[in-house]
This record gives sequence, structure tokens and C-alpha cells, in this order.
Amino acid sequence: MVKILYFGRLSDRTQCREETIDLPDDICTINALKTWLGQRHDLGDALNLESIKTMINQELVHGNESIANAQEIGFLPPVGGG
Amino acid sequence: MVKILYFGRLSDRTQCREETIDLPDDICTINALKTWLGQRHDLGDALNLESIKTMINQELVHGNESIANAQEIGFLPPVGGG
Amino acid sequence: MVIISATEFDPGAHLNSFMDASQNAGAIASFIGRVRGEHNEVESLYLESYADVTERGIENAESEARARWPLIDVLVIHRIGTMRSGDPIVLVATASEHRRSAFEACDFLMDYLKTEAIFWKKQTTKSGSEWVEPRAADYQDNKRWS
Amino acid sequence: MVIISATEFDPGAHLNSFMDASQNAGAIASFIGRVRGEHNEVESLYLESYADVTERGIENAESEARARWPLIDVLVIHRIGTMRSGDPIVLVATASEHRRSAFEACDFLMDYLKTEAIFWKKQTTKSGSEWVEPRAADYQDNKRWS
Repeated sequence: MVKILYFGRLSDRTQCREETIDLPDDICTINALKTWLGQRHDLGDALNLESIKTMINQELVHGNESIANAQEIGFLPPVGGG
Repeated sequence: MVKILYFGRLSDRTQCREETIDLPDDICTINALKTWLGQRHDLGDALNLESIKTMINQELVHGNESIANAQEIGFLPPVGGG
Repeated sequence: MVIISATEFDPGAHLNSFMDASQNAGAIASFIGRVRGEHNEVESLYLESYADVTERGIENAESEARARWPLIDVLVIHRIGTMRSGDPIVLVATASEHRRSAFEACDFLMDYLKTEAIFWKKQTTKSGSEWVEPRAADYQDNKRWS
Repeated sequence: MVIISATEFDPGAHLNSFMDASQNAGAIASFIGRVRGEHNEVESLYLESYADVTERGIENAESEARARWPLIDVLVIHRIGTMRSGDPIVLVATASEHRRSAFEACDFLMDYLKTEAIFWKKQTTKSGSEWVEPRAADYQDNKRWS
């Protein structure tokens, strides 16, 4: 089971801010996960945009990392507060 | 009658912050006044230092101005607040 | 100290407490950002954070500010949730012995908050809602420190 | 607005009132200067002004700030009289639509107050009293604007 978090405008597309999923066995990297979630929520390439950052267990990752040890995966659009 | 104001460290020297004086008739310019007040309060050249600014009727003056129309003359050492 | 607050906060009261806690600081700079009227078009602003990740990020920025400037204390309060026109969004206060350090560190932290802090901002006007991302000017400001 | 105050003032309360009065300002920068402990050596600080002349000078600086930056409002409160360690000496607050203007104008006004405003400052420590004039660093800061 892995918790997936969608922030900012991504949650408008997925219609949810988080979901906990039992992933199929063959979804074991970030890229595979993005494709799988893209189909599940009809997101087009929304998760694949360069501006979307990915965090595994609250740490930023850059390439096509393994998600074998992921309890929490977050997808983060460009940020900005203040 | 003219009101003379001594600010900051000048008032330590004169032992007063202000005084209202009936000046002798021959004291009619800033330089003459400085010399006269210097003697009156035993100020040495304290009023003649370049760092001391002079205001006549609350306006800054630079040279050896006439004090004919002066109601108030202030002597201001270097300023600084905050 | 970093506070992420889901409820409205009182900037003046927090600033006074901050001053009381750092009596040796002669210089306190602060910045308050709040929901603008934009000619009364903005009806509400919603801010979302990523829990501890957001807080840790701001704490790191605070550490960086403390490494760059001789600071006595730092306070960052940032709202999340729904805010209305006039509500405070952020307060940054920096206490130092000297004013230049206090000003620069405050400015630096605001640049971090505007461009790198992990918040998402949704603005609701009469014509609908949209997520707002940093302006080019914000990124430009932030580059001053690198 | 410029206030020369002979009695202690509450910076947080004044800042909150200032914010209430300029609802359209998204950005409020402020600076508070107060009597430092200097390792508890300063027993008191005495500030003297030249009545209206001091106030007019600060009002002119406020006008100059408003001419240079798009400001919505400006508040300067400056103490005179005798103060003790921890007492606020000065509060400068600037309200603008954008943060860079607010910061710069606040910084500019503090430079004016430190080097050009008509105040004289006498510091009393265990070893006696002395009049304090601006530090070289203050004059240097002030030159940034000319």
C-alpha cells in the first residue's frame, strides 16, 4: 500500500488530494507509476511535466527511481507562498 | 530679544538648553554672535566647529548671515536618532 | 521559530512577543504579507502546504539565514487554509544587534517563502478559482542571494 | 504619518492599526529600533529633538520615499526623552502593493533617521553619560540612496 499525494492544481485534475493504493506488482518505478496514475485519473501528461516535482517518503527525487520502499509519494506543481 | 537654543552636547557646555537674550546692538551677524556667546559661556571654539550647524528661525543657514530678523537661533551638533 | 497556522493570527501581538523574547536585539525587521483587495476582486485565497515537509523547508531557510547573518532570533508565521481580503498570510521577523543584518535576513526569508517554500495558492475571484504560481519578479528577487 | 512621542509606545499595536488603515496594501515592511542591553551596560538613553523642525524633516523624508516608491502609507514613530534597555526608540512601517517597494522605502527611511533626522542621543552607562553620534557605517548606508 502506498499513499499518493496530489498538490495544488494536480488535485483539481485527480479530484482528490490523496489516495492510498495497492499498486499492481509491475509498477515499480516513478515513470511507470506516473503512466499508471495518468490513465487511472485521465491526467494526460499532467504528471510528466518538467515542472512537477516528485517526493518519495518526503524526499525529493529526480530520475526514474524505484518505488519499492515508498510509503508516501507526493507530486508537487510549482510552489509559492507569501 | 532673541531665543538661543543649544542642542545635544552644546547644552552640556552652556549648562542650559535655551536662553532668551537682549543682544548688544553691535552683535548683528552669526559670527559675531558665536564669538559673543563663546565668551559669555566660556565655550572656547565649540560653536565655531565645522560640524555645528546653525538655524535662524528654524531654517538652516550657511555663511555669516545677518541676525537682524532672528527670533530664534539654534546651534546643532551632528544629529542621529534611531 | 516556524509556525504554520491554520487559523488567523495577530501580527502585532506576535511581533511584541517576539521582541519580549529577544531583549538584546536592538534591531527588529519584519514583513507582513496579506491578502490584497486587488480592487476587491479577490474573494478568497486558499493555501495548501505539505505538512512537515513545508515546515522543514522553512526551518532550513531559517538556518541558512542564521549562517549568513548574525541573528539573535527569527520568527516565521505562515497561514494555510482559506483567507479573505485583508487577512495576514505571512509574518517574518528578524532580530539582530544591527539593522542591516535584520533587514537583509528578513528580505532573504521572504524571497524563500515566495519562490521555494512548499505552498500552493488558489485564488477565487468572481470569475472563478485558479492556482497562482510565483511571478517572474519573485524568482528574480530570489536570485539576488545566490 | 510622523509621530514624535515623549512617552513609551506599543509597536505591535501601532503596526496593527497601521495595517487596518491601509487595507489595500498586500505588503507591510517595518523596522523597530530599541535600546539595546549592550551587555547590560546602558542604563538609559536620552533623546532630544528640535520640535517642529525634527518633525518637518521626517515629513520631508516621507515625501521623498513616496516619490521614489509606490507607497500606500507610511508611519514613523520616534521616541524622545528618557528610555531604558528594551524600550522601543523608533518604528518605521511602510505599506505598498509590492514587497520590494515596502522593504526599500523602510530601509531608506531608517537611513534618514539614523543619519539626518534631527535628534541628539545621550547614553548613560555606569561610567557616565555621553552624546552618541552616528557611526561611520550609518553614513555609509545612507549614501546608497544618493
